[in-house]
Amino acid sequence: MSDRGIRARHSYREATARRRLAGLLDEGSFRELLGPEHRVTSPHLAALDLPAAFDDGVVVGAGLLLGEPVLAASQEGSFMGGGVGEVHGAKLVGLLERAARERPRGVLLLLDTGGVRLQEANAGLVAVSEVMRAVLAARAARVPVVALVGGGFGCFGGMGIAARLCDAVAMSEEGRLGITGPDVLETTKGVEELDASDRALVWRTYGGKHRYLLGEADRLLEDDLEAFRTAAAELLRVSARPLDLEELEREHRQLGRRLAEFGGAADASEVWRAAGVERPEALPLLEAPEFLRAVAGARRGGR
Amino acid sequence: MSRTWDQARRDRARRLARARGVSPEKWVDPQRATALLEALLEPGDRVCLEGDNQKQADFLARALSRVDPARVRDLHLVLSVLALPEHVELFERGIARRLDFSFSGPQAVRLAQLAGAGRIEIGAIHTYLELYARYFVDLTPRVALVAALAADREGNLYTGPNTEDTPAIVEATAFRDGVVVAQVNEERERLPRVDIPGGWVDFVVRAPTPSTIEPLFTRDPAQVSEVQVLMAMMVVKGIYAEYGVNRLNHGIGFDTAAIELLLPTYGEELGLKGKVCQHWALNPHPTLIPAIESGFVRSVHAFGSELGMEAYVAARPDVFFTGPDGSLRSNRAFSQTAGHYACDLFIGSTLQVDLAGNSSTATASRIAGFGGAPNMGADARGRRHSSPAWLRAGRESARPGTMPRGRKLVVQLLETFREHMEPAFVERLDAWELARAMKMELPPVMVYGDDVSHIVTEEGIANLLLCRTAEERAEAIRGVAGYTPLGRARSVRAVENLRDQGIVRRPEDLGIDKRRATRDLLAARSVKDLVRWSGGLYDPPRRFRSW
Amino acid sequence: MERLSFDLACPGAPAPRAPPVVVGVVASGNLEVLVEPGAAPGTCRVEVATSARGFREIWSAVLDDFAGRHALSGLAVSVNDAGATPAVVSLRLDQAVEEYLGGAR
Amino acid sequence: MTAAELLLSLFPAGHSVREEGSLLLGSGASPEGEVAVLGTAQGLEVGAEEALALAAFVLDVVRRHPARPLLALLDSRGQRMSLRDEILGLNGYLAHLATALELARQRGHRLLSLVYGEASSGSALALGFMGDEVHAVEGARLWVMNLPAMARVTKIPLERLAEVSRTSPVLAPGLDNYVRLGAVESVWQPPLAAALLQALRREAGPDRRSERGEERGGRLLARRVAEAVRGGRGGGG
Repeated sequence: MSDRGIRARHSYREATARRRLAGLLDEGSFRELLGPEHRVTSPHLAALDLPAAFDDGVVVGAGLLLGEPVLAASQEGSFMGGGVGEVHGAKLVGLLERAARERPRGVLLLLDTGGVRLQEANAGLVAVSEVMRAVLAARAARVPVVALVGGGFGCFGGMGIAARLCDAVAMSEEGRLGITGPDVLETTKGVEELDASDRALVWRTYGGKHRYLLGEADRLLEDDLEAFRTAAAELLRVSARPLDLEELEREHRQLGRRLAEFGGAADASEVWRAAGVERPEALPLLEAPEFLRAVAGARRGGR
Repeated sequence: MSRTWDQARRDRARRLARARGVSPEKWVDPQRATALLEALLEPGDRVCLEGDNQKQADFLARALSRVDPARVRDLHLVLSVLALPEHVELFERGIARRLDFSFSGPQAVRLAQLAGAGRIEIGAIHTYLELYARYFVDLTPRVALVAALAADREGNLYTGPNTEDTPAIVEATAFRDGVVVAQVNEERERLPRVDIPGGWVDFVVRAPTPSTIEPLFTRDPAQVSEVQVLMAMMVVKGIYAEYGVNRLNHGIGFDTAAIELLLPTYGEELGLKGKVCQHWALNPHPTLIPAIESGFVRSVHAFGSELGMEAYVAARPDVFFTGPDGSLRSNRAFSQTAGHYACDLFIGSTLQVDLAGNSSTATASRIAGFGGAPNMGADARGRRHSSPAWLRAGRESARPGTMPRGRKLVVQLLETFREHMEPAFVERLDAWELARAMKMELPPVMVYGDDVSHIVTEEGIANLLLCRTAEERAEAIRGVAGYTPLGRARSVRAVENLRDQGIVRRPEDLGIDKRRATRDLLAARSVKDLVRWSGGLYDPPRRFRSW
Repeated sequence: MERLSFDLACPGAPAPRAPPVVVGVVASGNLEVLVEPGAAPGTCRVEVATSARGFREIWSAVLDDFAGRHALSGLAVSVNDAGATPAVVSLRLDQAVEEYLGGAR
Repeated sequence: MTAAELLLSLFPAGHSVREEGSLLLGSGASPEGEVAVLGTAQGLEVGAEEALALAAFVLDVVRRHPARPLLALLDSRGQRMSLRDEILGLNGYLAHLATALELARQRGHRLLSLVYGEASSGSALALGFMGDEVHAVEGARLWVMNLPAMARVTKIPLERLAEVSRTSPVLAPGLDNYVRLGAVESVWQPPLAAALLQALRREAGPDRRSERGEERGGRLLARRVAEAVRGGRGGGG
């Protein structure tokens, strides 16, 4: 392995929400909307005497991607686990509504979130619902929406649904996507259901590779900002997922096949085996390019 | 008057005769292990139950904890690391009463409770080398219970990469007519190498489960902070480059891991390859892989091994000490000796430092012990050979009119505040309070102030070698103590004065741009990166994987 | 939460005007720092909201040194702190001001 | 209220809704014509199979009955929490259900939701809250987490959470809170058939929940913040 390769990489996972945007968009092109100087912070966190963030944990704005205008939002996973509260959610909704009105080349959602922010529970749930509706409304207005999942907190809860409402999802192997996250699953159903400290099991289940193989993610990337940038631009270019009956019926058949084929799997590796991967136990060890070659014939769906 | 000169040998023969009643063969039925120990042991015996930093004779510990206390009691336990719950149980059940040891790690709290309740008599807390030394002087075991990876029919032992304490223990026991019992994971027809000859071993028992080994030296690069990167930059540029440090030992904290991860990037940029950090007394730290791969490191001798590093070590025999099969041969006694006498520098993190530079990791309500750090972190007064780093340190600390000599570099790394805003610089070490509460003769100091050459914090480096008076030394320490109460009580003028003399050096004095202190400077930022650097040879334990 | 405010005396010409800059994140042991134009010339106004109570003196000392390192005249600095150590606080303050001044060029 | 009682009250003129495995599927007769009915009963936790069955129903209505209104009836404790459902990508199945409902909306189907039991997390988001209007009956229980559990997870003292909940609708479970937040448009009183008829006769519009939340004092910032971002006001450019 060349040492240069390791050194030159700028980790997407490690970057802050702002750094991710700066690395993703054309240099210096990002213009933030309702930026931190406006101090639109969460009144609900203040009521509980908890620290606020000037941007409530999400950066939204406009910029260029390979010269084309895009809108983008980036969640800060390390602030309240990227949880969606009233203000945080409203910023996402406003951005998506702006997209439906302005018709940019597309919208990028850099998701890094556990879902609803528990400290604003009910408001968070409604906000996530509004985000979901807004994603669909933007798509209905023919503005492609692309979700990027590669942050340290993954993408869980209702935002795990929201990610899959987008036209496309790009993930790194380190990214995680699901609805009931490992900690919640362990707490609710017990450690016998899932041991959240078993990192290999957690990533086998929620991680980018499994999602890619299922067709839940459209691209599987290295944990590298530049890789995300390239993938985002490409996914905006390839045709959007049409919001029509034909497309939905196609997806419906695919989801039905998935249930029939893999419904009995007790572990993601059984899915890989059933899908025809030759050495499923080796998959977690492979670097992204090798992995893509290894599963090329076994992958179900996705674009 | 006639006198018998072989009482110990006769005693040994009697014990073996009793034991043969339980197991006529050298290979003992695992289910008879406790019976064997009951036959071998007598009340008050001094027993070494091998408990190393990593390797544990856990099956024999369990067997010993099940003996009948009416038959076997009041043992004097000698071992370097008291880590297992069974170790503590021996005292709770009255099987053992007295203890001489080095380090207690995970059992530090229970140990303090037992000592407080008078259930345990602590002889002394040693450094590793002191304890091994006493095995050959006045703490020779009557019976040693040791652990190895495999044995053959004759009882030759193969320890695998974690040889650690075994040679020191068996040598002391076997040659003073003691009895040696070994637990092994498996029997093999042919061993890859013989670490302990079968003639020194009396009984061998196959443990039903492999002996436990903990990955104590694996530091996930993902946890290294920016502040640690900054401190590591200061160490590389302000100490390693300045003194030309070529033989060294590192502690096991994240701050020293940061230094290891900076060598291929920042070190390379400073042109240090081939000039510093070529020879190490160090366990096979995974975070050293990038420095090895980029050609910084020429040799590493290890105290013990590290889980997951087996294939990597085997593939780098020019760097590591290995047997013909490629497996690491470690040896804690020799590596400690190497660290003490053959290294020019020791650097490690600590929790508390006082104004005299004394440092301690002791906290009230825990008896953690010393391990090996004090052997590394002490000037080797008996050293006579010279090296450029040793000579320069000696020159810096020389007083007019004294005989010129060299000096070891002993560097303590710490951030000025610990978690929860606990100041790391204190008027009085917690060690004093621990000594009072536990009725110890001395406060447990890890590294004494007069052995320390440099203190490094995020604020800068204090070079204590250059200080001429106790006051100057205290002011230099205040000069890097940041915003702690001791730091804020500094005389700004005096500290500026020390800066002019190069006694206190800030990052800017060293030409270090603090903005570069980001994690991007680390050669590896995740365990996965380490696997990449190793070309897939490093096989990290599960808890460090996300794949 | 404890709210602290400081008016640092900052002699010298006012710092150039530039777009506001925020650096760092509000996560355990970390903080965010917002730098923007706003204070009267000759001073730098610092507002701190911190989850660690009882460290006013340390904040004051950290900020005095900060003012000694940079020309802050006319700037407003706002901090949301989640229990960062002074080392991290100083690092973020420096990064924020340097980024702000970089944006002014 | 059981599903059977509810259906009787909503469709006095008769309905063909079957309850199978706690899924409700069928249609009911109203003065405005047939209404397609889908939903959950007995607190059903919606897993991959159920989400797919509900989506199949929606797509079938879209295909065969253009513009027929859809009424979602919700009594569900949320999504099914299991390793197996996560392995299968339950979030994707729920997203598919939500997208199918959006397709229906885009093609002119009226979407109404009625919470008659519980509503929480995944199934609330993918089914109930997808309606043009979300209504509830008295006694409906909408929630994210009860306060004792929230206190454990967030490490905030229970007393403090209870104290804040006296004035804020944000934390504690309860229908009233969701009405104040704008998530529930109204609470239907019997006769439910009349309330349904009124709702069917209203025009569908955009998502107005944040406006409702503002009017009702439950969410004072959501509408304003979204508008500021949408309109570009306060931009840093």
